[in-house]
Amino acid sequence: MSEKRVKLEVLNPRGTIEAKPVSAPNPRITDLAGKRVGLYWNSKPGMDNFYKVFEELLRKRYPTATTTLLRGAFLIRDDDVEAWLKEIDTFVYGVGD
Amino acid sequence: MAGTVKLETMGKPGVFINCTTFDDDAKSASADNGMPTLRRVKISSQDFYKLRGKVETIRPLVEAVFDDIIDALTKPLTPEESNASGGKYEEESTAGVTVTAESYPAAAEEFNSVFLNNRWGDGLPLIPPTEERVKWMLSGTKRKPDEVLGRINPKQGVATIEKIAINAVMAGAKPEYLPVIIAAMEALADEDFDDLHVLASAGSFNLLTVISGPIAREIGMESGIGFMGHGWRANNTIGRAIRLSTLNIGHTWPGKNDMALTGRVSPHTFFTFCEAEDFSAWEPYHASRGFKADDSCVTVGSIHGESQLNHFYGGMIGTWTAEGILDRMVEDLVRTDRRGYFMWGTKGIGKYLGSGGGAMNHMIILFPELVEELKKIGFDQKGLQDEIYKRTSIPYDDLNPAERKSLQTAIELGVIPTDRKAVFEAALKPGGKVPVLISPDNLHFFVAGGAPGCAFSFNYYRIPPYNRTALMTKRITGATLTKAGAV
Amino acid sequence: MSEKVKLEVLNPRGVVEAKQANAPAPRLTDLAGKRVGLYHNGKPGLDNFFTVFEELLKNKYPTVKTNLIRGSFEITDKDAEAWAPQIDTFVYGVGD
Amino acid sequence: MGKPGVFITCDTFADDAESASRDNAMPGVRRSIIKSSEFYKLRGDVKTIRPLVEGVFDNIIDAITTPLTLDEADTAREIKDDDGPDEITITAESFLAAIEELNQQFVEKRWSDGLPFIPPTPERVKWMLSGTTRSPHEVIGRVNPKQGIATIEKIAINAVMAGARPEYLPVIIAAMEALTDEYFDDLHILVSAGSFSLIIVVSGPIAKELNMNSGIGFLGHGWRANNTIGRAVRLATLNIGKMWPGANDMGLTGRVNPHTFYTFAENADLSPWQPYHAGRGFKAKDSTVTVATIGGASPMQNFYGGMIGTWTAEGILDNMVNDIIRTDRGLFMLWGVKGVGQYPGSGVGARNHFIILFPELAAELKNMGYDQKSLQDGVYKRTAVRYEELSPADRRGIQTGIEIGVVPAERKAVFEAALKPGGMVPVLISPENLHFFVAGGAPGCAFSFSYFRLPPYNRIAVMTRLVTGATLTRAGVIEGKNVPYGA
Repeated sequence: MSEKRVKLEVLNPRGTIEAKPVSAPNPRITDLAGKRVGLYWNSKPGMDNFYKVFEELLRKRYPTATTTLLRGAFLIRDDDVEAWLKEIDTFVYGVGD
Repeated sequence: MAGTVKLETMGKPGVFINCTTFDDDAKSASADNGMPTLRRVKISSQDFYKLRGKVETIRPLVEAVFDDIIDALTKPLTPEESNASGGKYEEESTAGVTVTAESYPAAAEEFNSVFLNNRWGDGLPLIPPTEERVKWMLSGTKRKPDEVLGRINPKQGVATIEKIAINAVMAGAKPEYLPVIIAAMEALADEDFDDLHVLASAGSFNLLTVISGPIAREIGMESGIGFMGHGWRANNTIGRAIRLSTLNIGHTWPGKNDMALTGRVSPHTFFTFCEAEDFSAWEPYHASRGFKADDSCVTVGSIHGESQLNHFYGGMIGTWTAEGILDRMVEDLVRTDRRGYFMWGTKGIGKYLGSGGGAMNHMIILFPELVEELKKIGFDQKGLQDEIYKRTSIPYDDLNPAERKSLQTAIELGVIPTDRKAVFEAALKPGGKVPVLISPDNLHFFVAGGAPGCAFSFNYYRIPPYNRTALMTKRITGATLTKAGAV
Repeated sequence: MSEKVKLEVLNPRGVVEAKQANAPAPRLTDLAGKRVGLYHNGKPGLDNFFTVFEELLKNKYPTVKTNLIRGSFEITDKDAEAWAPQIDTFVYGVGD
Repeated sequence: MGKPGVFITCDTFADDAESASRDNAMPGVRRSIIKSSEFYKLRGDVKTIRPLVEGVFDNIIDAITTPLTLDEADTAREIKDDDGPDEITITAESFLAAIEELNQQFVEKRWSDGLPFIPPTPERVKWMLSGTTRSPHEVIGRVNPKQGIATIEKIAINAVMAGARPEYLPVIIAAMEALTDEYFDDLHILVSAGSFSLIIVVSGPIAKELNMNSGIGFLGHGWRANNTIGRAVRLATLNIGKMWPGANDMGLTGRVNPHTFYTFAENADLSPWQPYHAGRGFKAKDSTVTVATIGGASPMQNFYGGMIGTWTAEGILDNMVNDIIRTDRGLFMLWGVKGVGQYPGSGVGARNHFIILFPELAAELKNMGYDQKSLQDGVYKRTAVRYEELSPADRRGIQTGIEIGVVPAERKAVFEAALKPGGMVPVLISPENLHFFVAGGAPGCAFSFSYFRLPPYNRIAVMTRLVTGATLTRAGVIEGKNVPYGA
């Protein structure tokens, strides 16, 4: 075993990522009764069918809950957000791929 | 993911649904967007992509995750979730790496496997970026190592001259190539350039990087026979330096948050070559784009994935005429772009109107002999743009109602920019001729190849999904080892 | 100056067996009355090339006879055996 | 055969011609050079080509009439391709300065592919050879165009340069065994102007042991095994066969995936079917490598899947059938052509199709009752064309194809029966010309490549070889004779 150990020191090629102020999700709604549930669909096929079944199951469990479906861009656009915000108490956003 | 975080920050509790294949991607994106403990529910990719076609087929899948969704909306946040500010975003070590072994070659092997296991490599051998090598690489530019060019998606990593130099060493580049690599990264890091779509989208989109102007010859780039292939240290390592810089500065990895399903063609070097300036009868590409003819520039453009290489022939099998190749170019453009009319008027899939659909940019590679012939029949770049633009227009009367409506909306929405409104309003009348290109400037000609040569083209959305543009030319500056680019 | 580092590597090139060189056939001193074979592999353009060449050849050597055949990139053995007896010399073009 | 002649070539191919005359052991062949840039333009018409011929006429006559010089007539000397000593030594002040010097020297000598490589030191080569039981001096064949001798040691040297690991060596050797097989046409893919490429597909258990990637991004960067196995084949062919872009590798645009070809593994875990080779004369549990030449610059025919649109197996199958009919329907008339090379029908006519199916699609096809064999038969039948639709030229093409043996004897009866009113004429010579590989993740895409069934310069251009002699993996340890199977 040759005694001479060879040392190779290399620099880190990774871009530094500035620490971002981390924020917490909102407190949850304990009961969906009477609440307005927003369903956001980012136009990827299949989510419309997903939500049809979801709405059905939601009404079975929370008869007084209402739903509003919004179809939009992959990332919800600012103008859509402003408009939609007033009509919902909570939301489901999909599909992330 | 940014959308969900936006709604949360505006006071609405929500849940993000993603497929299992994209779980790492979603987890990393929630951290990228500053909300690492955002609530998510997974559905199996295998099932979703198969069953999503009809309501009845997707029912069992929804039933299986229904309770998780309800819990995500109703079960109170846990302490970790609420004081997320303390939440540790998986920090990667920013230190260098030291490897010891009994011989240098063994150390090089160890270095290569450590870097690849960290997902800092690209699968092929890397040159170890020691301090000495990085200093050697930085000798190729006057610009300061800590200068920030901008941010690279998806993790908005900070692109500095030094980080680019480190990745350029790893790629096997030489100091005189660094100013070219820097200019390409300036385009990708530009605040208006959509690097997210090309670096992360499922469609395996790719990058075309064309160097024009005198620097190409000075650093030994190849533009003749085999110019897009192997064997050319400058072409290949400049392309690879861009590959490594984007994946290391932007923190992407295939299957994690670079979701290119098949993987890109020419993945290690993208398509990186230079114009055949010595044989071209025209001025360099950038001269028609607001730069001086004797500047040296880099043009970076996102292009469609694997099979978008449309061939217009030339080569040696058949005889060719300039008119014949021009005809085929017009036919091909009408065939591909006519289909996009109905998308012109939609708001688009991203932030900007018309994003990710509708009208296209075309990047067309012409071989020197063809350009000589085109010049003989009276065409310079501008003239050829206008000729093709005119010849690819469609008679108004051939448009169906949906197409007419879409073009009308495109004018109202502003997808058709104001300086082009009058042209389209005039065309959208009986007897009018409606262009398939928003403007002749959406035709980009690059002269490359040997004799015999082939003509072919790439295309991509004029307005990309997540930003304003995906085709940009930057001037090369700060060069120390070449006359060109020493500006 | 730090002590030198020696890097010894093996040659990746394949060995190409030495081949005995063959000499081309002796030339004809004069083409008068000779049979000149013209061969091309069908790639476009060479037919036109040979049409003009034949014309120039006949101006210079009125008594020469030409024998044009078309075949694959590398003339097949069959074609070569059939053609060789009919020619005294040949011009072989492939256009690429 | 005793006939004095002259070889006419274009200047682009002057080096190629000079090198080829040495390859064919007649360095003194008289050559007459015409200018490429003129020939390819002017050749279309007798009138336009006249000045070119007049320019070179005297040169041709001299080549035939002036006596041979002593040098040209000298047969005593040997043609020895002098490629320098067996060992190359470089000294520099630091290891990495030596690496830089080595990289620059090798690429200038045209011994590398433009990207950085691992120095093939004796120790590294011994390390690489530890991956096989086969002796370093074993000759497995010759590589075109210079018929260089492919030994296990030379392959190992190039595998080290490529960045491969010893456990990959048996797979690299098997790929080279296919390429150097006496019936495989390696000449066309390695040197043709059409920039042809290779798929290199690993099937069976060895792929997982080498942790090859066959999921999301499987064709792209980031996978050491996939990328370095492909690159080892690239370096071994260019160094053993001695070709260089623009000199005697005339790929005009340069190949897509130039450094690694398309090298990937079947997704054995997710595939519901047996490995590709099970239906081709190998046992299911074997490990094999399938090497096939594929079309040039725009290879990939996309049948969709992915996530943007919903997909059904029937829909993708329809796309596949329509694509095969569209590309192959027009080739009937070429079946009877003598062909570009020695063998009837070489380099024209009927094709092989290499179709990549993603695991979910294969699962759906299995649910519909398909396995590879029945899918071959199904697509073969659905791509047949009604006899009445054939033109006289089509019918004549098939007829002559049968007579000159382009349609092999065992398929004669099928075509003779089909060539009658009411008959259905297959566009594929046999169902075996459909090659299905299962690869990709979820979601995945289906796409295909294709190439001539009969290549220009030899009998076959697709071959599967058994992986043997492995020492570091359980799979691939089978000793003894290989069972090559060329479709």
